[in-house]
Amino acid sequence: MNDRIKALYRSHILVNAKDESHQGKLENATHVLEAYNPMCGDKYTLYIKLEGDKISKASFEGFGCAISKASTAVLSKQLEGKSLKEMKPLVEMFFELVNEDSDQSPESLTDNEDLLAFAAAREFPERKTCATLSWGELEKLV
Amino acid sequence: MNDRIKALYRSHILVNAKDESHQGKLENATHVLEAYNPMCGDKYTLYIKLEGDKISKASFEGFGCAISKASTAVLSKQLEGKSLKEMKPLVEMFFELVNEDSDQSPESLTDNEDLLAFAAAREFPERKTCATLSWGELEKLV
Amino acid sequence: MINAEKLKLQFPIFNQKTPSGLDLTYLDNGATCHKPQSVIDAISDFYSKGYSTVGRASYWPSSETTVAFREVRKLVTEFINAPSEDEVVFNFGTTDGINKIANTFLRPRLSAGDEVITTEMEHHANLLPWQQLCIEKGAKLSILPILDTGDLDYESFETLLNDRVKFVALTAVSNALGVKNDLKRICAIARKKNIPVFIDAAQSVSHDEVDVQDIDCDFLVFSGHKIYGPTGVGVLYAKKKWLDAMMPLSYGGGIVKEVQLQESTFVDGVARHEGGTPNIAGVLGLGAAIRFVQSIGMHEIHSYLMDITDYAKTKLNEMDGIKVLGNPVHQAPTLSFVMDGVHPHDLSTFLNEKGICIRAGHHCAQPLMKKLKVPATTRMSLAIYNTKADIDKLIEVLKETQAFLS
Amino acid sequence: MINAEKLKLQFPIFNQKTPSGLDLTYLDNGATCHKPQSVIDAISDFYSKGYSTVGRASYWPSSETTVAFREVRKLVTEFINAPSEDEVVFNFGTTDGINKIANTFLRPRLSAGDEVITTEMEHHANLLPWQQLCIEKGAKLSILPILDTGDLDYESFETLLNDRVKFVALTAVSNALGVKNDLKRICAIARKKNIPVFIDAAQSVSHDEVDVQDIDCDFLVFSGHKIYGPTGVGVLYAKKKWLDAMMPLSYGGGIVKEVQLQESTFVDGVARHEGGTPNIAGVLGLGAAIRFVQSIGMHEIHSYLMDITDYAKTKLNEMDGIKVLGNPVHQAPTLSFVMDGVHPHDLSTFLNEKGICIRAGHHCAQPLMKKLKVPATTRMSLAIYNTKADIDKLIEVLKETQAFLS
Ligand SMILES: Cc1ncc(COP(=O)(O)O)c(C=O)c1O
Ligand SMILES: Cc1ncc(COP(=O)(O)O)c(C=O)c1O
Repeated sequence: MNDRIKALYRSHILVNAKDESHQGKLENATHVLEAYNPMCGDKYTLYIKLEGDKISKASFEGFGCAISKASTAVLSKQLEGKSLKEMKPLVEMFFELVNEDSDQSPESLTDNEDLLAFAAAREFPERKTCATLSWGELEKLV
Repeated sequence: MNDRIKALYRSHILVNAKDESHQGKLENATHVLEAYNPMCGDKYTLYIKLEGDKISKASFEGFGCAISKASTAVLSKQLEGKSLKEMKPLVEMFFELVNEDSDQSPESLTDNEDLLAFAAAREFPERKTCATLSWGELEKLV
Repeated sequence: MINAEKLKLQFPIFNQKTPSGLDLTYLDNGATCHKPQSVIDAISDFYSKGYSTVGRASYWPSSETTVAFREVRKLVTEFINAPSEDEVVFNFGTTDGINKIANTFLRPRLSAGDEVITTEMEHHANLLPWQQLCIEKGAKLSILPILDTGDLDYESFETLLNDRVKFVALTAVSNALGVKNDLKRICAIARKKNIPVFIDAAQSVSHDEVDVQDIDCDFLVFSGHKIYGPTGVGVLYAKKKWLDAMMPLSYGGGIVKEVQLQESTFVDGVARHEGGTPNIAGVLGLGAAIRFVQSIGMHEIHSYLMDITDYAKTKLNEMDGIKVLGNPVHQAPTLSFVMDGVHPHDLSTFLNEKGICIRAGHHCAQPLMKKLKVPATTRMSLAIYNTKADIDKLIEVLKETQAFLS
Repeated sequence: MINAEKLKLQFPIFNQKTPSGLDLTYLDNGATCHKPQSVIDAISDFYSKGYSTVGRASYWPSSETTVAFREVRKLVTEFINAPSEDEVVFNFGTTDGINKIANTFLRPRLSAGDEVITTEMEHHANLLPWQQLCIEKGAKLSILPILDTGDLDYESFETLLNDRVKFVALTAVSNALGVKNDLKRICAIARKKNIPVFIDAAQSVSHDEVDVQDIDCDFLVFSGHKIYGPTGVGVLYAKKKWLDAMMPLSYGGGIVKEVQLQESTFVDGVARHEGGTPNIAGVLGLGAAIRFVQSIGMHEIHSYLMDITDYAKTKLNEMDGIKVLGNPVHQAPTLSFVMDGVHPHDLSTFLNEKGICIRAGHHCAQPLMKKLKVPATTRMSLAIYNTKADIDKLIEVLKETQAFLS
């Protein structure tokens, strides 16, 4: 793990895990996804509100480690304003970002530091499931 | 295995395995023992005729490898003229003779070459069961 | 008195740095222990100098392997004080042993309406086989609860032990909390009703004397890899009357008297239960591991580990925002704790970054986690190469992490 | 073309004399094969440099072990041409795999009156589990007979395969006679009736390509130790639909979604079936063994072994008083023979005295021995370090023994 990513992990992941701006139940959601990791008990509910083909709002509830929480928070933010179709390449990129077998450098995949921080998961195969918990659920939808 | 025992094994065991003097069924036997080694299929029936407390006659039928056959033949010969009580120390000695963990040298146990030849089994743990097949059945009796 | 720094030299893994250039501080011995050179050598010497199958061939090196294999059985027999070598079966691990006893011993003896007792602190390996068998049979699984200290609620045991109970299974030591159970007490109570007791000794065998006659259990299992030995090998002790009464634990080569196409008869003794080629290298490696433990002395190991466990418990309790879970009468060298406001997985990731191997999770004891009302804990578990310096390092990094994360 | 003398240098066991000062001539590869240095090193390097448990911990070296373990799964997947890594389960050996499929797959699917087909040439490991399950369930075990050549009586198979048949189990190669079976033919016939077929590949995996898609079998198992790998490790291939439909093969850690005291849910995929700590060192050693085989090439291995097997068969047939048993259409590198007037056990003892490791006995195939009307045979089975010189030595000592014994 290069030092920059290490630093990003330490800063961005912790910040995003504590960010409450996208937490909470969305009453009029059009899609509700359940993300659960039986191995560690992390559990999130992801609420998505689709208006036309754009997501007007997304939020989540639940508990888990900093990595899964941050990745769910970042995902919620990323969802807003995009169509499900637009999310597809983003989800794929995210999986590539955390894939330790990837031959693409994290920096060549994105320059969004919120996302880039998760490249640290390449070093922690066991934490990869934390990073992709909610993204994996979304993948089934897009 | 010292060379003398090796030689004895090669000579005495083969001779005794081919010796037919004690082979055959004994019609008026007082004791009939079945010795069977499921691992290799060797199977012998041992006939003993007790008159008073002395064994007047012993013989065997069956098939198997040279070692089990020779040891059964030698046993039959040894039985004749002895009481069951007298056989007990002999059986114990025989087990000691083939016991690879024994701290007694074969020569210190017996000078009967027919018996001594079986000390070769100390070198072949797997063949020990051949050597003791019939002796083990007799042991239950004495 | 044990000199852990010196003992550590016998473990090659510690004679190197981690890939990040750190010293390895290994505190996950409850999961698996590292191997001394003598165990590694036993395995490679076997493969290099005298490899062969065991028990069935009359040539060198098989004759030699057969003798060496038998010697390990003798060693294990003495090590657990089994009455005879005929009660010590080699298999592939604790999980394997438990599943086999469930399949072969308990399945044909359990009917609808019967009961099986296990405890609230079991590792999944000692819960699921009994639970699933009870579901299959329409039997009831009774759970012996734990008290707030983590200790078993022994008083309840007599109440649970009614006439429908056919089997009792419990662990010697909780892998999650380090609670050490009073096995003799449980066995004595069950003995009065002639109910067989099964002991999962996976977590006790490396640091506590196992004496199956003193415990008076019917079955006991452990894994080689948790006592400085190889992976893929385990020991099952069972009373001879059960071994002889059971069908073979595994059907395969070496267990038969006579096989016909439609029926077969099986040999007696342990051979009956060791069908197929055993993990021969694993058994020989286990022998080396037990010799290693004996060369130090179980009594010395036990008091050394109790000493550093006490030290760790005191240090953890002194920290603000750290809570050690459970406070049993007898503590094994395993401690679970939680840090206020920090998820165990995040905590362990930070500790791992400093070369500290420590485990976060439910420790395969989900029902216990539910009882404790935590999703997971962070667990340290000690072995003879650990020192107070390891614990000091842990405490230091815990403090750093706390400052950083909360 | 294989240079066996050169390959032999990679096997440390052959770089020494036997305790009696003889060269080791190892012809019991059907029982187990020796290990090349690369396999021995894979094991000791793992224990010395990066030992840890697999899959559950987030620290180095566990992260590295998890990756290496997964790589072996990938390697095995390619090696047997399984459609996906999700169909390759690690266990402890062939016997273990067969027993688990009998217990977990077939037991709940078999009722009184049902039928299971196996063959007359099976190793006890691939007979007893099905036989005993049939007895337990009141089902019928049908036996596919062999012809005088040793080949399966394929014509009878279609007759046996009635609507009550729920399962077919057969070996790829007879361990006693070296008969190679036409697995595709059997599977194609069974497929028409949707009956699952189980293949015991213990005797074929080291010298014959295994392609589970081409064979189109439902299950296939083999042991690591028979393909130059470690003891105590095995592979179970099963079609994904079966793996997902079956209850876990072994209940333990790592297989659960959620555990409650009275019920549990299990994960999908291979993790579902690998409860408990696997033989991690064994799996890594198996990886090294498969890489070793691949470095030579299965095709090359196969033709080399066929070549020296033909040579051996010719030489044995040329001898008076020696009878090679069976004369199948496809011969694997295993030959059983008998010598007139000499019991196989005596023969092998004399051969062993000259440093020749060869096996006498029923080869865990008592029903086959009965069919052949012999109590036992002497068996030679070849591996890649064997040469024509080994066979010449065998023939020479056979002649000496014959002169001496008969
Ligand atoms: C055809 C066959 N099946 C099964 C087995 C059993 O293999 P293992 O002893 O490795 O479990 C063997 C080996 O002896 C065999 O030759
Ligand atoms: C108490 C207890 N039981 C059983 C097991 C399972 O042991 P293994 O994985 O070696 O089969 C473990 C180890 O994780 C344990 O701690």
